[in-house]
Amino acid sequence: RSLTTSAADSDPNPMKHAFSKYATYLNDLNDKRERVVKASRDITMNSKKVIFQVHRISKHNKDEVLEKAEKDLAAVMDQYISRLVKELQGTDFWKLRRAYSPGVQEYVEAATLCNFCKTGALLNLDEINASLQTLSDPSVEPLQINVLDYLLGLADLTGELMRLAIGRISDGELEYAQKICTFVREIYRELLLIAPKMEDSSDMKSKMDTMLQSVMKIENACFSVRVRGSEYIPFLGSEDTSFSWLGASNAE
Amino acid sequence: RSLTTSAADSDPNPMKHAFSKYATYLNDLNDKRERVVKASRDITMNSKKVIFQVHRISKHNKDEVLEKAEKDLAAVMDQYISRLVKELQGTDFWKLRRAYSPGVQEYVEAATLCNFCKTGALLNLDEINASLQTLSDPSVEPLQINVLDYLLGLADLTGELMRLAIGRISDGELEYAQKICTFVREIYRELLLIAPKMEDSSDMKSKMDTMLQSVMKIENACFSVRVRGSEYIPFLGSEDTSFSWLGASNAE
Amino acid sequence: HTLEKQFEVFQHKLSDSGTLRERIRGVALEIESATRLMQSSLLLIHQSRPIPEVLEKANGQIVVLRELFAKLAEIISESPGQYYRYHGDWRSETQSVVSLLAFMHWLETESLLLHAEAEEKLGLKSSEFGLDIEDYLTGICFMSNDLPRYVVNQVTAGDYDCPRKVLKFLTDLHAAFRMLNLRNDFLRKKFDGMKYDLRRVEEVHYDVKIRGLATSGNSTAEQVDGETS
Amino acid sequence: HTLEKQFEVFQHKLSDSGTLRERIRGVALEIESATRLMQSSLLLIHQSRPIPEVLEKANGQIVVLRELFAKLAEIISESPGQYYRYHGDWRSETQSVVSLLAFMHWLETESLLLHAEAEEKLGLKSSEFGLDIEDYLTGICFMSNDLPRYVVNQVTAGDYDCPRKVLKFLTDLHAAFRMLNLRNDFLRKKFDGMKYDLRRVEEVHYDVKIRGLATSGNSTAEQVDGETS
Amino acid sequence: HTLEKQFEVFQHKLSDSGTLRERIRGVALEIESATRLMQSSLLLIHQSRPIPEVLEKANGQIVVLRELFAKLAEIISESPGQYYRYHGDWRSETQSVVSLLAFMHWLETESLLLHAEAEEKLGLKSSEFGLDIEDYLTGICFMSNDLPRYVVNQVTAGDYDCPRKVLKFLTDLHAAFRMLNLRNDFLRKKFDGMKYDLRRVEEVHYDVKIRGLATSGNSTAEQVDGETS
Amino acid sequence: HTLEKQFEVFQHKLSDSGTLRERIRGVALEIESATRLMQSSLLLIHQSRPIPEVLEKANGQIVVLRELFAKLAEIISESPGQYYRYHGDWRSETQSVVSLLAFMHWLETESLLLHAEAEEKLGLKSSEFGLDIEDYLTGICFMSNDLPRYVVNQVTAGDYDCPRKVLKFLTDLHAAFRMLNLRNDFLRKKFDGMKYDLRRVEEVHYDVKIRGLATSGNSTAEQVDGETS
Amino acid sequence: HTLEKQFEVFQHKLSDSGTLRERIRGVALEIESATRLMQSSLLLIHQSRPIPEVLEKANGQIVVLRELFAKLAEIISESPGQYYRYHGDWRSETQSVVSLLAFMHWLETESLLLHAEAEEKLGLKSSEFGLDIEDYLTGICFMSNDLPRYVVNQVTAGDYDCPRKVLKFLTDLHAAFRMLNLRNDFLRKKFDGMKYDLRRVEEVHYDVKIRGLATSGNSTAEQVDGETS
Amino acid sequence: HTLEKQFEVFQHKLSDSGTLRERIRGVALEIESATRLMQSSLLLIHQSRPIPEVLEKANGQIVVLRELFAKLAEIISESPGQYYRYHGDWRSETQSVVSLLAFMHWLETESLLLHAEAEEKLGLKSSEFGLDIEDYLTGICFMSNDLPRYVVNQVTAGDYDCPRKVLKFLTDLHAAFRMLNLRNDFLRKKFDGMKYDLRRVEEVHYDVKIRGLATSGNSTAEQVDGETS
Ligand SMILES: [Mn+2]
Ligand SMILES: [Mn+2]
Repeated sequence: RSLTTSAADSDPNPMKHAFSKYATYLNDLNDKRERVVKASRDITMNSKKVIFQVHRISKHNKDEVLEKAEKDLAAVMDQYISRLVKELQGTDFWKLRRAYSPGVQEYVEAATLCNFCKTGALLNLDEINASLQTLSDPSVEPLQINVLDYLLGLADLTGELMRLAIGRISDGELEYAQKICTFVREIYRELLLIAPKMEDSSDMKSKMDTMLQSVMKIENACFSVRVRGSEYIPFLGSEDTSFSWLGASNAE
Repeated sequence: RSLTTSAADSDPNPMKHAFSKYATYLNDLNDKRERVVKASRDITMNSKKVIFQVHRISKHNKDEVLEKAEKDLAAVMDQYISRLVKELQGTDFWKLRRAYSPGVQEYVEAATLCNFCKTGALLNLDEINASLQTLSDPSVEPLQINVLDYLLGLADLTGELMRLAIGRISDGELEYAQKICTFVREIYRELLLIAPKMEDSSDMKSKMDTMLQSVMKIENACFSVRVRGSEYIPFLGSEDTSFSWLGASNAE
Repeated sequence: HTLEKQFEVFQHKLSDSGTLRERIRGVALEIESATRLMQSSLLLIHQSRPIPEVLEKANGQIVVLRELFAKLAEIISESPGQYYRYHGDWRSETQSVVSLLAFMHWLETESLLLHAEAEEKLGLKSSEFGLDIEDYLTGICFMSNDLPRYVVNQVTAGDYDCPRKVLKFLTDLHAAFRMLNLRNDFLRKKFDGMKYDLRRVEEVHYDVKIRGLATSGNSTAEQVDGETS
Repeated sequence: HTLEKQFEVFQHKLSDSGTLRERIRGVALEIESATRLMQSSLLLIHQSRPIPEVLEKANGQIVVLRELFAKLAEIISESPGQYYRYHGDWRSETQSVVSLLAFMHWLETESLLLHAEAEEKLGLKSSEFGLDIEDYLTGICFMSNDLPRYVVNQVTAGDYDCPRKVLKFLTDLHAAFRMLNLRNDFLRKKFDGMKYDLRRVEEVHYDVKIRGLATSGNSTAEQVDGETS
Repeated sequence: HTLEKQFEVFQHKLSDSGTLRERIRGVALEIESATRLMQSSLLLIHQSRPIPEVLEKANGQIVVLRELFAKLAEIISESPGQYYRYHGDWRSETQSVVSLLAFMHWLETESLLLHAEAEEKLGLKSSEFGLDIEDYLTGICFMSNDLPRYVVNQVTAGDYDCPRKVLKFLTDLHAAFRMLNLRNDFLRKKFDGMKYDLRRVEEVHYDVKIRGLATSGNSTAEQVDGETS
Repeated sequence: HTLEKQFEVFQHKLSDSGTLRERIRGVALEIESATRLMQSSLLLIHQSRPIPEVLEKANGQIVVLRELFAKLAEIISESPGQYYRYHGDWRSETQSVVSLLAFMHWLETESLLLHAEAEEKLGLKSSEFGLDIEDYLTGICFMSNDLPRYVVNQVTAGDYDCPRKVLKFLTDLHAAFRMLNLRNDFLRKKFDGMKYDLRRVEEVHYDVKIRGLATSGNSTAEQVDGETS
Repeated sequence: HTLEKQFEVFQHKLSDSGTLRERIRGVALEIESATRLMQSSLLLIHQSRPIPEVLEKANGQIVVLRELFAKLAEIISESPGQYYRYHGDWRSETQSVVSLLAFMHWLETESLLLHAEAEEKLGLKSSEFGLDIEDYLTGICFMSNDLPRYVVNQVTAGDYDCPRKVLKFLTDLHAAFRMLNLRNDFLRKKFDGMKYDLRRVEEVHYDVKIRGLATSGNSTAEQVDGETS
Repeated sequence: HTLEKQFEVFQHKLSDSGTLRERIRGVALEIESATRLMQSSLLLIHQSRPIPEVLEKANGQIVVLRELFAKLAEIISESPGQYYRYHGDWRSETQSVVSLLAFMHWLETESLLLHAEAEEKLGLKSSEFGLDIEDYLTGICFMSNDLPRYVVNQVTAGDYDCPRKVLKFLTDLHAAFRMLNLRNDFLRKKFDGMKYDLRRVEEVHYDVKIRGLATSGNSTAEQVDGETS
């Protein structure tokens, strides 16, 4: 699209001349795409590692685990996303979206997961995009994660939150699980309304189904704790007002 | 089905007693099935070899190639089908049909292919079954190939006849190809009427499609020879009244 | 022309067999319908209706089924030696019938309905038109699938001894099935499912025991009771 | 040239029918969007918001839906006798609507939204542009799929009587459905799923009962009898 | 009980509609069988049997088909306004019938069987039980699929003028179809295939021409112009 | 609540983008329709109508297309920097347009329509709303797919010099394409297809040559002529 | 003739590789059968038979398995370097074997059967014919799936210390698995299941604790709390 | 802690295997790219450039390929015995390479590139990192697909002896392939295609012969006739 039309008309073989221009254009584009894909893969892999790290959380190592996760997440931003940003500078972000979308989605998943664990709230798109701004050369338009990738990442987040909730319940942190449950329900409700408006919504549709499954898995786990916990009270009284009836350490 | 009801009522644990009978029944049945499957596989493999052998035919080795093919086919009957017949003696042939059907179909394919090459006619089911009769112990009901397996084998035959026809044309034997074409069309027409009446006709349905493709491949090959051959006559006159215009040796 | 003649013969044969199957299909539909009625009556067991009342109504359909199977046998007898050619057309219906009969039998006797007993109930004669053993076994697996639900509903209704009885039955049944050398087929898959039924009943049994609700007097039961009450 | 003339006629007919389809698609999209808003409001029920509050917001969409269905009816009335030609284009949307209306109705009255009531709510007239019975039934099945989740969340929120009520409703509904002789199609498959909803609610009821949480009144066993008979 | 009453009504409606479907299925099967006989007769055309002989045998089935369609119409007339509810059940059968009739018509007249002519042949009345336009068009596409094979076999049999005639017909037909604004559906896909039929016939025509086999009269280039303009 | 606020903003953004796409879709449909007319005119080339006559009629649509692309450009200019967000919605339409323009250009000049020339014809400006190069290239591949058919029909009509000209063009084009480093995507697949076009044209050229029909005076042609005439 | 000679060699090699597969299949079936016997013996553990008795019988199959794996290794050694060419053919059988061995090992030692230990038990040598790590890990996941059932049945039988021991083991195992950065595949899915096993065992442990049944209060119990808190 | 240590080892091994795959992918891409260059050079053969000139340029890539395969072999040698674990990742690239090498070999020597020769050209050693036989055979089939095009273009360019030579080669090759009892898979399908290549070459040979163009009448021509008749 950005091809300049030089004076090719006087060329003895205009077709060959034109195609050498096309070739240059395609080579540059493909090389860039290849590098963007590579960056995206690295982002994916390292974001996944952050997620695995978050799942290593347990009742008493929270701060330590999260601190490491956040450090790793920051490293993803500094090392890999910055590379992506550099590559994309001066390009139409939408042109190469399919090349970097998987990585960006996974990063959104990791970043929102970390943020939820730390603050209990949803990390907004604006906040992520603000942190991206600092990476770019101020003279050019900075890379902005688009709404679609953000929402797709959010959809995957609920799966990780489900895993987290099941883990927390095993660890006796029912309150935490309940908080996750409320949060995931809220996201589901919002996405329910927004999903059909998204471009290429078929992808999102199957993610919605998975999401509902995740919500119900958390609800079932909470239910199970609740009915089991109900038996605890008659035996030992209800002086323990926290929701943490369950878990090996608490039954002491 | 053939289980005898002995006096199990007085047994201290009738369930266990009954299940040991079921176990015996199933073991016998499964063993027999396993042996039948094995026999069927051997029949398939060796029938396929016969088919490969027939395809080694060329203009001047016909008798020799077919003789070997027929010998091999007879060996399939003597060595493998006879084993199948022995296994199945005294069984409901339909009970284990799925276990031996693939082998029988492939045998039908091979036998009808050989017979066509030799006589130019279709080998009938009755003729095949008659040869089976000789293998059985005369005191029990002999194995008879059923109509369905025969027809399914016939459907596959047309694919092999197509291969044969293409090969024959390359070899200059147009008349032979034309004969195959007529024969295959006839079979297709007959099967068209009979296919929907067959049990589990879905299998046959896709075979019908393949068959039509085969017929058309032969027709296209014949067409191609015809239009090309049409050019031959003005050059060298038409004293060569056979249809064999084509082929390296004839253009001498 | 022998080729044409042969195919004419085939046409007739296949048409005849088509007609036969049409008739079988008709009877199979009737069997399905009778089974549906039987099952409707039996479902009340999950609402804790008394067993005799439930069984009485369900038993009423047995006569109907027996007649329908007799009809089938008659149709099949017209083409001797081809029982298994058409077998697939009434197969799953038969399995459902067996499953219901076996459940009814268990409710009455707390024991397994044996193959010979099932044949007798349906008026089948092994030698002519019998009950295929694999169909029988599949039916038994289907019955097993219904037991966890029954146990759960019985306990809800206050019958705390039911899990123990069902567990004993299902453990034996599962062990008996393990004696069989099953192929990798439908029956095998169904049997694999029985493991989950057993597990669920074990869980209910556990729930009842740990809460000291299983009051029937064998030693292990008392032990739990003693400790928690 | 007759051939050309014929294809000119076709061109008109096809483009008319294309336009009609386009218009139907437009309305169907609007129906879907209104349904989604309704569903989103209803989802709050799982977070134990008070029923009246939840219903009020959801009810707001009914008027919108009624208007949209009136629009559809008007479009269809232009080509009489072709209701079923285009029926597939708003089918699944209608099923979702029915499912939500029936759930709302149950929350309010603990009874089933009847076919006639559904038509009335949506302002449909059977004779001209009615609610297809199979669509209605499919919608009811969809509603049934949501009940286990509701029961689970109610119990988690401390409402221990909910399982009993839902169980009674679902048992009756399931029995009523069993009377129907369904074809082997989509609806049949949906109905087969209802069995699992029922079983799941029974399990929840069991969990509540065995822990003595269903505290209402008399001896548990008697209570069940009383409730289901 | 209103719930039960409602489901009783449904039970009747559903079983009525089931019976209707069953009857339609029966007729559709008969139509398919008659069509198959017709097709089998027509196949002889590829073996260069004389057209009149081939047509005579195939024509014999038209009467049969007319009666079967009358039967269908009668069945459908019982539930007015629901033609399109059941239409899918005889749809593909009708398309095959149209395809064969159109081929036969072409063999006789070298022109296209028009929609009205097809209806007449089958004794259909547009106002009550007509031939759906899309079914007609799909049938025509099916016929087009058979033409390349016919042309190939005719040339093989020495009829070198056949490609020219078929090419003229197919070119006109293809142009007429191009006027239609087809949706992205089954018919559109079938029509897209017609392009390949056309191309194949052009290729055969080419093969014949380049070898000087299309011997009729004047300079080849002029001949083409004359024929297609 | 920031969470809700954020999603509200998203709702608006996505709705706006939905409206935009609806408008794009409208224009794209118009482009498709104009292209269809252009193609209909062009198809007459296969019936050996004189090139100038055919081109004149087809050229008439270029003005229409130019206006439609201007419309598109205007719509897109409303959301700057998002050309490629919506690009997929007019992509395949553009490729068809390029394919036809390139064919027309070849008929006139026997040379390839270059990217810049295509943009000019459609009134596109690279800097604002240009013609994507990959779309251009895909369109050229589509054109190549039509050439074998053109050659076959020209030879049938007696134009024996056509194969040579097309072969030269296609050989050069194929070689030029091979300079490009294509990814494993749609364009690559289309280009892989060009191989078959080339092969077919080579075959026709062969047919003409070996029969001494290619009369134009270069040495190789004479050689063949000499030997066979 | 070298060409012919080469193809003769090929013919032999191709048929050899077919035979090899056939032989592998045979051994794999034997492994499956031995595994089944082993599992049958092990199942008695759920009926509270004493561990040594159960293990003794199950251990009997290890020799058989070792021989079968030796057979496999021998077959594979015939075509060196092709382990992974055929690996898929005995994969799932191996996973089952690992799962059972690991369970038996736990019963004996209350610790995890390590990869090297598993290889040793089966007589495998890493360098030549080893145990694929992913197969080993999958087998361990399968074993984990059986633990909740074991715990439930042990508690029912009065062994109140079992939940604590299994909980400790499963907690450690789960933590170890969490160290792996599994790609999103079969194994990760299996590992996700382990979370549910862990939760179920926690629940049983809790049930036992709140009823004061696990009062034996020895040091190990405290130790667990310390480690997991 | 042994358990933890073991899992640490696993973590390393799993991530190593991921890296390995990544590296293989990289080399496979380079192989593909080199193959593409080689093919580009070879394509000039269809434009009748002199064989030595064409081969010289194409041969230049062999060194590159040899180095790339050496790289692959080195990577694979790091995890001994796992050739077939990763084989699928460079499979189709290898087949293309074989196909081109075999074509070049034929151009030079008019004989088949044998398996051992192919390995030698690529610097492969059977024992460590060899050329899979099925890959070799598939490559040969691919080469055969290109021969008809070559023959057609050679004849067009006036080389009338080419068909005879190719025919002889292809006839022998086809006969050799027929010796293999191929299972019904990918390779057999490819081989079926060879029949059509053979037929096309026959046709060209025939075209040349009937026109007396292949009159050079030397001994080799006669010899062919003798062998294939
Ligand atoms: Mn994830
Ligand atoms: Mn075959």
